[in-house]
This record gives sequence, C-alpha cells and structure tokens, in this order.
Amino acid sequence: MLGAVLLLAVLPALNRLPADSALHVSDFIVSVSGKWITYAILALAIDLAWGYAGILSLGHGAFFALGGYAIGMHLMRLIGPRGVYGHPTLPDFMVFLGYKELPWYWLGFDHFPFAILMAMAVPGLLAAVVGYLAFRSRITGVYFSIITQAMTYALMLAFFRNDMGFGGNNGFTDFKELLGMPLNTPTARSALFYASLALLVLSYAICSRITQSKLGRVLVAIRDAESRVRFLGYDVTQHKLFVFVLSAVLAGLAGALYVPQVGIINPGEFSPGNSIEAVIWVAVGGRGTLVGALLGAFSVNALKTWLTTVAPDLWLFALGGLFVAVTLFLPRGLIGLVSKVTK
Amino acid sequence: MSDGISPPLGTPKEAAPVLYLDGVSVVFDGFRALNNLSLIVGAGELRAIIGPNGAGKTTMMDVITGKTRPTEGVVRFRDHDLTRLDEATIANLGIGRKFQKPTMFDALTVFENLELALKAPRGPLACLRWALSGEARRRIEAVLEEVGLTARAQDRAAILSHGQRQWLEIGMLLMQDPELLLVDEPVAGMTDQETEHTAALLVRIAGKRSVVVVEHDLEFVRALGSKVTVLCEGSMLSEGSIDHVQNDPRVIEVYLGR
Amino acid sequence: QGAPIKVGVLHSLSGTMAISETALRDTVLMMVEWINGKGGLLGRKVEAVVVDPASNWPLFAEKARELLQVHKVDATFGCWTSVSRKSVLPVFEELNGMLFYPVQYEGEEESKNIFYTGAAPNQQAIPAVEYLMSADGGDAKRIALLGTDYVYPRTTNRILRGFLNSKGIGDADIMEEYTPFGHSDWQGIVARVKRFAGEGKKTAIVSTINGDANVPFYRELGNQGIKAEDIPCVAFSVGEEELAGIDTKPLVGHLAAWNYFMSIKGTPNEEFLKLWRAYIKNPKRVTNDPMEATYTGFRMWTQAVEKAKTTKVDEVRAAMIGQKLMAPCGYEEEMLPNHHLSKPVFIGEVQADGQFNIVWKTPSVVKAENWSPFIPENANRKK
Amino acid sequence: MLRMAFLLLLALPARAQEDYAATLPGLAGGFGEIAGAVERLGALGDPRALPVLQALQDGRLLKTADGHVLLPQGAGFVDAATGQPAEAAGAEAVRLNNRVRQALRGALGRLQLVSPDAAQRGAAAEAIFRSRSAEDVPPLQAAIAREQDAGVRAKLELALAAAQLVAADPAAKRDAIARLGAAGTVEARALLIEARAGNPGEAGAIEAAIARIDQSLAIRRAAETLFQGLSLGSVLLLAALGLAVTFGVMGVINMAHGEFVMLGAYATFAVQELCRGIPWLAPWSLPLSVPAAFLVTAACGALLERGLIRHLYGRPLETLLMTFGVGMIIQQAVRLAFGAQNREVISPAWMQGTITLPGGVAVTQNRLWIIVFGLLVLALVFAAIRLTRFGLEMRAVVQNRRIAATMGIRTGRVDAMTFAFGSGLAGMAGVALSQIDNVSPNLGTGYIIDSFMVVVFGGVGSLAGTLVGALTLGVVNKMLEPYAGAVLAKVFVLVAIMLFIQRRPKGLFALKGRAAES
Amino acid sequence: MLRVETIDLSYGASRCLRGVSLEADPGRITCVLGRNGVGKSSLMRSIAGLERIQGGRILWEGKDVSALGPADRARAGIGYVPQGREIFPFLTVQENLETALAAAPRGSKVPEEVFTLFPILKQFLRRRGGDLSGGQQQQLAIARALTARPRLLILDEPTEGIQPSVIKDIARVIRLLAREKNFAVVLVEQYYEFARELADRIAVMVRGEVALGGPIDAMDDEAVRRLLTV
Ligand SMILES: Nc1ncnc2c1ncn2[C@@H]1O[C@H](COP(=O)(O)OP(=O)(O)OP(=O)(O)O)[C@@H](O)[C@H]1O
Ligand SMILES: Nc1ncnc2c1ncn2[C@@H]1O[C@H](COP(=O)(O)OP(=O)(O)OP(=O)(O)O)[C@@H](O)[C@H]1O
Ligand SMILES: NC(N)=O
Ligand SMILES: [Mg+2]
Ligand SMILES: [Mg+2]
Repeated sequence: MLGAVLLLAVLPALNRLPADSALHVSDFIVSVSGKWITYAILALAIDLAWGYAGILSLGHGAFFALGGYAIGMHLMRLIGPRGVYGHPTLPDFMVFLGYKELPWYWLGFDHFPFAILMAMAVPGLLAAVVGYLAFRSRITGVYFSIITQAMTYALMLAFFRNDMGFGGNNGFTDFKELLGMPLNTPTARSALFYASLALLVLSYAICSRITQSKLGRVLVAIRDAESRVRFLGYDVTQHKLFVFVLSAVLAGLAGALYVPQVGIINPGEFSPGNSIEAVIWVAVGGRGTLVGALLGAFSVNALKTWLTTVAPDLWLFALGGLFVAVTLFLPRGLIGLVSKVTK
Repeated sequence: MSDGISPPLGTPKEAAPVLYLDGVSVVFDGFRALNNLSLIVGAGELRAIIGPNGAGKTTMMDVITGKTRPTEGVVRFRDHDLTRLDEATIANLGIGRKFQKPTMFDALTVFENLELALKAPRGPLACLRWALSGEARRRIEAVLEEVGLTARAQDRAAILSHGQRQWLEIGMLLMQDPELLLVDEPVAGMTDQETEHTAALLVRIAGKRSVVVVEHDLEFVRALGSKVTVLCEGSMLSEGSIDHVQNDPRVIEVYLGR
Repeated sequence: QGAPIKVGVLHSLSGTMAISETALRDTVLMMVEWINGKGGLLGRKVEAVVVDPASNWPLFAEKARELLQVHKVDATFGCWTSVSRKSVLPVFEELNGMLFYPVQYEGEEESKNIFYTGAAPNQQAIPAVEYLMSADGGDAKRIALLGTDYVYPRTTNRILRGFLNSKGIGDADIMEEYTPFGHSDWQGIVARVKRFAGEGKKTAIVSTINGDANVPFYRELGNQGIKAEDIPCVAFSVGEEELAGIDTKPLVGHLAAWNYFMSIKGTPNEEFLKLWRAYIKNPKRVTNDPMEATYTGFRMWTQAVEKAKTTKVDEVRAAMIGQKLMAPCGYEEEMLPNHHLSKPVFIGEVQADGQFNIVWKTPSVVKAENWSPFIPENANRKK
Repeated sequence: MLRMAFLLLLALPARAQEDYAATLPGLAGGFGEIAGAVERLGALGDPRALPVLQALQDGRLLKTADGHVLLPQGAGFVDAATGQPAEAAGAEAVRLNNRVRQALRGALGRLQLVSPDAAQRGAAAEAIFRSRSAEDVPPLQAAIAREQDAGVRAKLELALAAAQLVAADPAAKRDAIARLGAAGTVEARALLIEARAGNPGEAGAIEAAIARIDQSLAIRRAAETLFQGLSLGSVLLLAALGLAVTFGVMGVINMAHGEFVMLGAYATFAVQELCRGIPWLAPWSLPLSVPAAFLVTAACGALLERGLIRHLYGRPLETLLMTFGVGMIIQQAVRLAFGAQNREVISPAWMQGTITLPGGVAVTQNRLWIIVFGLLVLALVFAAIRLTRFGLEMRAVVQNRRIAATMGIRTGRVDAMTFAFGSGLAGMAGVALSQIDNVSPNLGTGYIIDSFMVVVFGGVGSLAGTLVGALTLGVVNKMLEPYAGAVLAKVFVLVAIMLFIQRRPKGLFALKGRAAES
Repeated sequence: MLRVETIDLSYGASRCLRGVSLEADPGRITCVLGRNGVGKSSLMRSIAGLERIQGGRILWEGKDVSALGPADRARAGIGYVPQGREIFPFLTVQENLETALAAAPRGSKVPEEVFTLFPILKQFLRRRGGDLSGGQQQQLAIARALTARPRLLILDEPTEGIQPSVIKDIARVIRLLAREKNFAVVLVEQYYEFARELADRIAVMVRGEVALGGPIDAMDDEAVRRLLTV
C-alpha cells in the first residue's frame, strides 16, 4: 500500500521529466490517474460497507454523484458573469431555459467550504435516511441492494429532468476555476491529484482503523448472522448506519474530487450501471480487503481506458470476460491471486 | 437459604421474581404454540423445562428474548415489559440465550466470537475505541478452558463440528454474563461426560444468576437437581421435582412413553 | 512521405448511443479510405484512431484528452448528443484541438475549436414548423411538442414556442411533454395528443424524440390510428437509419425535416451513395443526415488542410472559414465565420419503403443562426 | 369497373363530362393544384373519377411532362381523359402529400357512398365525417335511406350530423348537435367546438352537447387509463416472470436477464426473416416465435448455468457480478452480429390498430394480446412450479442443494433446467416486447431494474406477488402519468416502493414464519 | 453390504479421517461413537457422497461407489439422515417427504408407515418444515429418509432434540428395519446406553481413526467409556 501511494505521489513529478526520458509519464496518465484515485476511494467506501458489514449497496454511485453535484454547483457559481449570457449569478443553462432567479437550493454554493460541507452532508443525509428506514425495518441482502438501486435510478430520472434545476441531461460542464486556480492548467491538475491522493490515504486510514477494531468484527458478525448479533445486545441498526453513512460521506468526497478533474457532472453518474461497475471493482480486487478494493479500482479502470482504444469493438468482451473469470476462478479477487503468488 | 445467592431447590416464594410470564399466548396462523402460559422464575433460580416436541419451549424463549411477540399476555423481566422491547435492548437488560440450533459468526475465530459476546459497551463508537484489556483476555481464556475450545481459539468458527459449536454457544452465553440465562438443549450431541460437565457448570452459575434450561435428556435434568416444569401444547402440564414429574401419568403419556 | 496524419473518431460503439453513432464511425473510416485512395493529404497518409467512449459522457472527455495528448490527432470527428459535445468542449479548448460535430443541435454555443456541420434550429426546426402551418403542410393551428427530456428538445421547443407565439399561436394551443431517454410506453401520451387534437383546430405534432424511444412512439401512433392527414407528425431526429427498424406502412405521410435525405437526386448524392455502398458492402444500409454532415465536414477539412498546407489547428481553422463544397444534398454549402454551415432545408414524408419523399424544400441555402433570436436572453449575450 | 363507369357516364349531362376532362390536368400540377383537382373530381359525381382517385391514392397514377394523366389498366396505361391506351415512358408518378391525402379522402368518400361493399361505405361515411361540407347532406340522406347495414348506417348518421352542422338549416343543425353529443367521441367534440364560434345562436345546445361528451369521455378515459396500466403491468409481468424463477425460486441474481429478453426479441426477428420467403408461413411467424424464442434462450440459459453459474451457488452477490459481465458480452456479441441498428419486426394485422370495446373504450390490439399472453405465461409458470414434480425438485434443490442430492435428486440437471426455464421465459417476454419496443441490443437494459422491482415489491418467491406487483406498478404509474409526467410518475413509483418496503421488508406477499427468519 | 476401506479425508490442510474402515451388513446395526469433532459426521458424509474422499474406497453391494455423486448413491439405495436436521424449510411437510421420491417410479406415494411412526407429521402435513419445532424437524428428517425406502440407512445423531417417548419409538423402528426389512443401518450416537441397546457392532472413533471396533458382545464397556472421555 505504502509503495503504491509513493508511486502515485511521484507521478506528477515524473511528468515534468523530459518527454524522451524513460521514466516520463504523459500528461494523459497523470490526468486519468487522478480520476482513478477518486474511483479507488469510492471502491474503498463500497468495500467498507459490503466487504465488512455485508451491506451491498447498488446505489453508491448516487452518493458519489451527489458529492460531485455539490462541487459542480460551486464550480458553476464560480463561472459568474463569464458565461455566454453574462448573467451575474445564473449559470448559462438556467438563462436559456428561462430562469429568472437562482433556485433557493443553489444559495450558499458560491462558498467553497459550504460546497464541500454539502458534498459530505447531502450523501451522508441521504444515506442516513435510506439506511435508517431500511435497517430499522431489517431490510437486508438483495432487498437492500435493490432498494438502493431503485434509489439511484430514481435520482437519475429526477436529475434528468430539466425542471429540477440541475441542468438536466447535460448537467454541468465548462468549469473555469476552483479556489482561484484556472482548472485547465497542469498546476491545477496536480493540485487536484494530490488532494485526491491525500483523501485516499485518509480514507484508507479510517477504513483500516475501523476494520481492525472490534467494530470491524461486529460488522463481520452482522454480515454473517445479523439476528444473532442482536441477541448479544448490539444495536444492529446503529452499527450498520454508522458504516453506511461513513461510506456514503467518503463516496461523496470522492465525487467532489472527481468532478473538477473530469470536467463534467451529469445524471449519467447516477445510472445503476455505474454503481454496479464500482461494486465490480471491489469484487475484482478482492472483497473484504481494503487493498483489494484499491487494486480492483485501478486495474479495471486502467484496463478499460486501454481497451476502449486498442479494441474499441471488442473491449466489452475482454472486460466482461474478466468479470466472469475473476468471480469464477479468483473467489478472493486479484488480491487472493497476489497473496497466493507471493506465498 | 433465602439470601438469593445459594440456589435453593424449588422457587423461594419470598424471592422477587426475575422473570414473570402470565397468560402468554402465541398464535401462528390460528395455531396456538403457547396457550395461556404462566411461569415465574426467581432470582438465582435454576429451572428445567421439559415437554414434548412442539410443546412450545423454544417459542417461550423466543417470546422472552423479543424474537416473537406474544399474541396476548404479560412478559416481565424485573420491572421491564419485554413485549415492547427489541432483541438488543432485552439482551442488554441482562438476558442471554443459547439457541437450540447453534448460530455463531462463521467468519470470525472462536476467540473473536467470544470477544464479541463479552459484556462491554455495545455502541459503534465504543466498539471502535475498544481495546482488549488483560482482564478481558483472561476472562475469554477462562471461558475457552471451560468449554474445552482452548486449542481451537484461533480457528474460524465455520469449521467446528456440531458438538464444538454447541460448546461455543455456551461459551458465548457465559461471556455475556447475563442475569438470566436461557439455555435451549445444551447437551444435544454431547457425550455423557460432557453432559455431566455441563450440568455442573449450570448448577454453579445458578447460584448467582437465574437459569432456565430446556432439555430432553432426563439424566441431565436430574443432575441439575432443580424444579422441573413440563410444558405440553403450549401450557403447563406439570411441575415439581424430577421424580414427581417422571411419575406423573400425564407426563408419561405424552412425553416419556412407556 | 511524412508521418501519417491522424484523425480521431470519437463515436460510441457500445451503450445506448451505439445505435446512431456506429454509422458515423463507418462514415469517417470510409472517408479516410477515400482520401488515402486519392493519395492521401499533403502527400501523407491519413490514419484513423478509433476509440469507444461507450455512451458515457465523462468517458468522452477522457477519450478526447487521450486522442489529443496521446495520439496527437490533427482533427477529430465525433459526438452525437449535445451532452457529449459539452463534455469534450473544454478539453478541445484547453488542448486546442479541432472537433467536427455532425448532428443537428439546439445552438446557443460557439467554440473556436468546434465546427458544427449539422443544423442549427433555424435550419431545421423553424422551417419545419412553418411548413406545418402552411396550406401545403395542412394549416396547423395547434402544435404538440413532444420531446425527450434533455437540452436539445427543451431548447428547440423554447425557440419554437417563441416562434409560434410570434405567429399568433398562443400558449393554449401548444402542448409540451417530455419523456426520459428510451421511453417505451407511449400509450398515455399519444392518447393525450389525440385529446388535445379534439379541440377543433387542425393539430400537428413536432417531435424532438430522440433515439430508441422513436420506435415505440411510432408504433403507438400507428396503433392508435393517428393518420398523417389528420395529425401529421414532423420529427427532427428520425432519419433513414431510424426508419430501418420500423414497419413504416402505418406511418406513410408523417414527416421529417433534415438538410439531407438519402432520396435526394443529383450527382453529389449519387457519388456519396456509391462511396458508401462500396465501403459498407451491405445493400440494406442507408445513409442519413448526420452521415452527410460527417462527409461534408471531412471533405471541407481536407480542402482546408490543402489550402493551409499544414494540419496545424490554427492555420486549418483559418482556412476552414469560407470553405465551400457541393454537398450530397445538392447545394453548395459554405462554412460560415460562426463555425456553422449554410444548408438547405428539406421536408420529407415517410414512404412505405422506409425512405423519405421530399415534399418541400427551401429555395436556397439558409445561414445558420446558432444564437436564436427567439431566445430573448441572446440579446444581451456577450459577443 | 371502368366500363361500368363509362356506361353510367351516358346518363350525365355533357357539361359535367367536359368538367371532368378539364379538371384532370390539375392532377399533374403542384400539391395545391392536385388537391383542388381532387376536390373538384369528388364533387362532380362523375363515376370516371373513382378509378382515377383510387390510382392516385395507391401511387399508381402517372403524369406526363405535357400534363396528361395516365391511369393503369391491365398491363399498360390509358389516358384518363380519353380512355385511350397511352405510352407510359417518361411519365412519373403523381405524388401525394397530406393536403392531397385529405382531399382524396373526402372525394373518395363521396364517390364510394354508392359502393356495393359495406366496408367501403363505412369508410366513406367516416371520410365524409372528417371532411364534411353542406353539399354532403343530400347524398348522405339518400345513402341512409337505402342503407341496410346497421353499423354503416350509424356511421352515415354521424356523418350526416357533421354535415348538417355546417349546413344552413337551423332545425337540422340543432338535431345534429344533439346527435353529435350522443355520439360521445373526441371527433364529435372537435366538430362541436369548431361550430361553436360560427353559431352563437346554438351556443347553449352546443355547450350541453359538449358537456355530455366530456362526461362520457371522462369515464372512457378512466377505463383507458386502467387498460394502459394493465398493459404496462403485463409487460412488467412478462419481463419479471423469468426473474421470478431464476431469482425468486433459485436465488440467482441474473443481471443478464435483460439480455435474454433481448435475445428473445432477436429470435422473433430471425423467425420472421426465415418465414418471409414462405408465403403461407409468414403470417404465423409471430406465434412460431414464441416456442423458438423460448428454446433459444432456454438453451443459452442452460449453457450459462452449466458453464458458469453453477460454480457460484451460495454466493448470490458474486453471481450478480458475473452475470453482469455475461450481459456485457451478450450485448456486444449481438451488436456485432446483427449491427447496432434497430431491427424491424413487423406486427401481424391482428396485432395492429385499435379495437373499440363496448362503451367506446378504445384499446390497442397489440397491448391487448400482450395482456393475454402475460396471463398465459403466468399460468404456465404457476403450473410448472406448483403442480409438477420438477417444480418440487427445483425448490428443494434451491433450499438445500447437498441434501437434495442425498434424496436422489439430480441437482445439476434440476439447476440447469430451472435456469433454462427462467431464461426461456425471458425469451418469451422478448417476443412480446418486439411488438412494442425496439429490437436493438439495448432492449433488455430498460427492463431489468423494473423487473427486479416487481419481484421484490411482490415478494421474492411468490408468483401471486409478482402478478399483483406488476399490475399495481403498471396501473399506479399510468394513473400518475397525466399529472406528473412520465418521468416524475416513475420517480414517484420508485420512491413509493422504497417506502412500502419499509412496512413490508419482504414484499407484498412475503413468506412468513420461522422458516423465513433464519 | 457396505464396506468402507481405509478412507482418508482432509479439509484443506487438516486431516479429518485417516484410514477409516467400517462395515455394515443388511439386517445389522452398526453404531459409530466418539467425542465431538472426531470425524463421525465426516465419515457419514463421505458414505453419503457429500465429501470427496482422498484415499481408500467405499463399496456398496459389491460395487465401488467412491466416484458416484450423492444422487446416484441415493438411487443405489443409500439413505441419509444428516446431523442437524437439514429439512427444506420452505417446503411443506408433505413436500419435504415427497422430495425423497425422486428416484421412485412416477405416481409413488409417501408410505403410510412413516406416519404411523411419526403421527405428528400427519397432523402438520401442510405446515412448512421450517416452522416445525426442532424435534419435529428431526422426526421429519428421519421420515424423509425412510420415504425413499433405502437399503442402507445412515443416521447421524437421529435422537438429538427428540422427546424420550419418540426416541423409544425410533429405536423400535430402527431395530424393526434391520431385523425384519433387512436394512443395513449405520448409526452415529453420543449416547452410549442407546447405542448399546441397539447395536450389533460398534466402532469408536478417536481423532479421525477407528480406535476400537467389533461386535457389541465383545466390547468392554469400560474401554469404550474411556475412549469417549478425555
Ligand atoms: N412460525 C410458525 N408457524 C407455524 N407454526 C409454528 C411456527 N413457529 C412454531 N410453530 C409451531 O409451534 C409449536 C411449538 O414449537 P417450539 O419450537 O416452541 O417447540 P419446542 O417445545 O421447542 O419443541 P422441541 O422440543 O422439538 O424443540 C410447534 O408445533 C411448531 O410447529
Ligand atoms: N468444512 C470443514 N473444514 C475444515 N474442518 C472441518 C470441516 N468440517 C469439519 N471439520 C473439522 O473436522 C473435524 C471432524 O468433524 P465432524 O463434524 O466429522 O465431527 P463429529 O465427530 O461429527 O463431531 P460432533 O460429535 O461434534 O458432531 C472437526 O474437528 C471439525 O472441526
Ligand atoms: N444534438 C442532439 N441531437 O442531441
Ligand atoms: Mg425447541
Ligand atoms: Mg457430527
């Protein structure tokens, strides 16, 4: 883990090397690996809930997206009068859709701290409500998975609606700056890269602290025999809610770092397929081990980036085949393979 | 005799009841699993419950631990109305249970199973901060010794044999250190020697705690030396010493056989 | 012989948009083959770099970056939906790339790094509605605006509402309804349109329904017996390619407005069709408007490269403006300084064989107005 | 036909004959002229006009560069004006647009009022209803007088009312208003609204008639909404039934389920293409597709189960992920094999159009059949699971695979057959969906979430739950749609399900009792 | 007859059965005894075909069945009552019993004598197996195995959780099946008294091996008891 972090940490530096140097890393790699790091945080969040507590959320992409929307709203507000219509407060899409004033829920997003707070609070709150209702009624297993899938699907449909005031299908794009940095510069990109890396390390620390504590063992116990845990006197709802909300907050933060790096946030991020894919990263890497989640997120995404270019017609076969092969032959994921090989 | 610590034979009438069931009925789709059942267990009492298969013994434990809500009747533990509380709250009041079918956490080791059962603050943050003290470790090791699983402490519970699982269940119950122990068929699948061991263990505990044991093994029940309640078709059929119930013709008819 | 000139192909080959976009990938590849057959460009071979952004908008941005930074393409042909274009736009601007966007869209945009070879609203939507309101088009007095819920239909319909209002059709005579992408159950909406039409004025439907949702929509129109002579429906996103998946017999007489139809007569189109048939080798495959726009864009780009004698983006961009081409639609199109084309507009009627019968056309090309006068906010737009 | 027309001609005054000839060149002009000519030809009452107009409607009427109009006759053409054979070389078809079509309908209607064919007379009545004018009153009255067929007669009466509404006679007009009001159709309502402006004197009567129509329309609309809901529900039911088996019974979360539905639709397409060349078979292609799609997808399902899924029993969430990968592969394979474009599946005549139920409730035939089909498939599944030995073994194997084997049950075969059965059901759903949706590689993606919602909402493992769940979701969705719009309606329904599940965590028809808790 | 010849079984690295041999003849009752975790159930599962043995072989009626799966062994006449009941929780009592008819000819019915033995089952035919009490489930598990009319009956602690009168009935039936119907019976028991009363032969297992075995009459009670205690 440490090695991997170090390797990632020097990426932007390697990028500064002359292009013909053997160690040179292209701009492109730097910019996509920043994005992969945010994916890795999402994977970590999913693994905490699924791998340990057995809460398989098929809607974690929603928390990621909500975090992204929060920061996206901030970025939109920062555009200010630089939009094509020159409106001092309204983003362009609102102008040409005929909005006269900013909807109330856009207020405050011109402040960065508020936006970051919302990037955590909104996913956290949603997770708290959905989780509380579900856990309290003892909705478990696939029922919970499908409920969360419905949640993200409903959000997707809702955000697609132009009338929601979130830019509909297009979402937000064409951001200009963040914290005074113009976004389309290498400096901004490495800053975001390091911010993501820092969050990754922090999330990893939090997750491993949890999984190694007795709380981690309670979660595993809940995963295996939820009702038995209750008879031992543990309030299962509380424990599940704790990890689920934490996991959602991490996902939200990951989303907040993702959006300025990819330059767009739109309802497609809520699509159930995205959430499933994120779960697959975890499964491919190795569910129930934190390193596995990271490994999965990086390897699947790197493979996808590579294959969609070298085999644009066939990459779905390769990726689909990988999912099949890993679940079939590597029940403990790539990490299982790694530990087998090193043994 | 009435200091509430040493276990008396039979219920000391003067001791405040720990567990109080009155007129409890449980109906499943029209079938009365419990039928107007009343039962009082005093502090420090050891009580054996026997009765035909399907008499409602396990259902009674379900009612006490909050797993099943009674259709009617009163269920009290000290001053608490158990019919309104959930399982975790009831457990935290000090009621521990060993299940008829052993259930534990397969992915955890035997040691960790016991650690989870150990009486300690149960909230998520408390669990996060929890560190295994020397004292706690010693208690776990003592229980491991007691249930004969010391050698298996680091094995995952999943690979235990049926009898070993029974013992682990008992161990977890001991770790909880409850006021009231509900023990459902503890010696099923144990050898004769283990059965004796278990009986002695329960008798020892009963001094400080109240214990309700369900069993079909009458040798074991005899070894407990406690008052015996016979359930049948959801209500009490007979009550008294083991010799008394064993000679009760109704008990012979429905339960013991000729 | 220098190093090959690279062109990026940024069209979804999987996911929901593959239905429409794969044909455009084929068109670009056909044009690459064509130019190489003519000895290449500036004496160099042209090479296509095909990537699959998989109908995933952030992936579009990533792939655009990859094309520009890793493959160093000189020009890119790609995108279909507006959101995919919006997603790559900052990347093209940051890295100073050049994108040819071949699909009709809502306007309200202008980037120095993008050439828009599809129609702006005034080159498709407005003429179509004018036609519906003419005697030939059936004298429509009530209009149902049905669309997929996203920015292109929303904006187009906003423009149309402004236009209709300016022609004396009040809001009471306009119905507007949106459905999600891939909507498949049109029973209720078609029934509501029927009811809307039952108010005693000649009614027409203007459809900005996109992609997959069209097949079930037209089936429902047919099954609920909405005949073109009673309630004609004019579509802006239904072309030959879409009709290939529909049994068109019940739909004869319904309309589409485009800047190109496969059934157009004349040498330029014949050449285009010949090229396509030779390339695709499947007699059933049709051509459509975005394909023609791709073709036109590609040809104009080669002309501009030849004029600039380099593939450098800045020089080619300068050379692009004013490029003229006799396009397959049979008119000479010109790249305007606003990076849009001048184009003719045609109205075609669906025929039983899945082709369009042209019933109306503009007398000459129309210049693109990407900033619509019917959007009042455009008045105080920064120039 | 043409000869008869010429015989009738003898009875006509000469001026009309000249008019006929003078009007014809108009058909060679622009759309406006054509429409004018058509209207005149219809009004002339010249029987020679009928074949001309029919040829025009069928797109077989030709025009020459010098303005002659040629009519197909036998293998060749005749000049429509003279009846003399003419050379068709260089002539092109007279084209139509909607304006011409509209004129044609009216004109043909007037001419066909005397047709011996009842269906044609009925169509004529409807045509006149739509393009009515005051001149239509006398011929309609004559037609009603000689009409024998009650159905056609009713249509003629309605057309007459429509014509009288625009005629001058105030008494007839009042009568017409009342009759239109009684007709209770949207079309009648439109006529009345149109007439309202021009007849201030009749405003009261017109309002009353409209109110009457509105009342019956409201009832009909409610019935139609219910039908739409049931129809949507039956689509959901079909899509979910396969899942009710693979997920509900076997506990396998098959994310490739949608792809099996899609394969079923492609099987329908393939059967259609195979039957295309064989004329007597072609009309049967859709019914034939049902077993074909079932077999194809069942075989794929068996293959998937034996090859992959069986290694993952007891790990339901892994199956979810694995089948997601399989779904990606199937989808892309179909895309490469058949192309990314939609495939055209033609509906047989009995699946097209609307039928009107008693009370004027109009329902589309394809939807009606799909409801019937959905219920049939449900009955099939019920019988298979509850009434057969196979069903028992299937359920036993799922609950305890190892112990089922020690009972002598060949668990491998049962697993494969169960999964094949579920997949086959998905294929059958694909046949139905090919009739209302795109046949494209993405077809299945749109249904997978809804189907899972149906199964979960109804209660996993309960067929009754699946049925009630599907129909409830369908009807509620359609009831909300007019108020909330299609998107919000769906969002509301999803949220409602999520809240509902709180109350009944295991669905509408949950398994209860001890067995369900452990 | 059943001959288990020096079979080995390991779970991963840990060996569970080491060269275990066992015989069971028609008309005879063989009883396997041993402390918790010595491998009794593993041996039974191996005979029923639920574990893949790594060494030795299992002969049934003269044929080597080691390579057959559990279903084929069931069809060859081996009936199995697993430890811990393992009834089908969501099937009704009736359906639970019918699963055992998998190899029987079409239209076969659950034999009536099953209900004479366990009258409670007749009463609860339509109740789901999972809703029964523990002892009722155990009765159901035995009844289910009998429904298949096996020639070899393996019972893994069948009296666990059953009321005394029914235990007596079960003992009677086991004896009856062996003596009159000529079943071969293999019985795992913890309860030595019960075993003594029924068994013709016994085998006492210690740590994956048969430490002591032979006809019951030849057994030294004390020696057996010693092996059953620590
Ligand atoms: N959910 C349920 N639905 C229907 N009947 C039930 C349900 N739960 C329990 N029963 C019935 O209630 C009765 C009492 O069961 P219970 O498990 O309490 O018996 P028990 O006394 O513990 O028997 P045993 O000694 O066999 O364990 C049984 O007949 C059982 O079948
Ligand atoms: N799946 C498994 N993986 C690893 N070890 C196992 C597994 N199953 C059983 N064991 C171990 O094998 C040994 C024998 O188990 P088995 O269940 O056969 O014992 P048993 O003699 O039947 O005991 P009991 O009387 O408790 O039922 C035990 O030590 C157990 O822990
Ligand atoms: N630009 C479009 N048609 O989305
Ligand atoms: Mg019990
Ligand atoms: Mg055992």
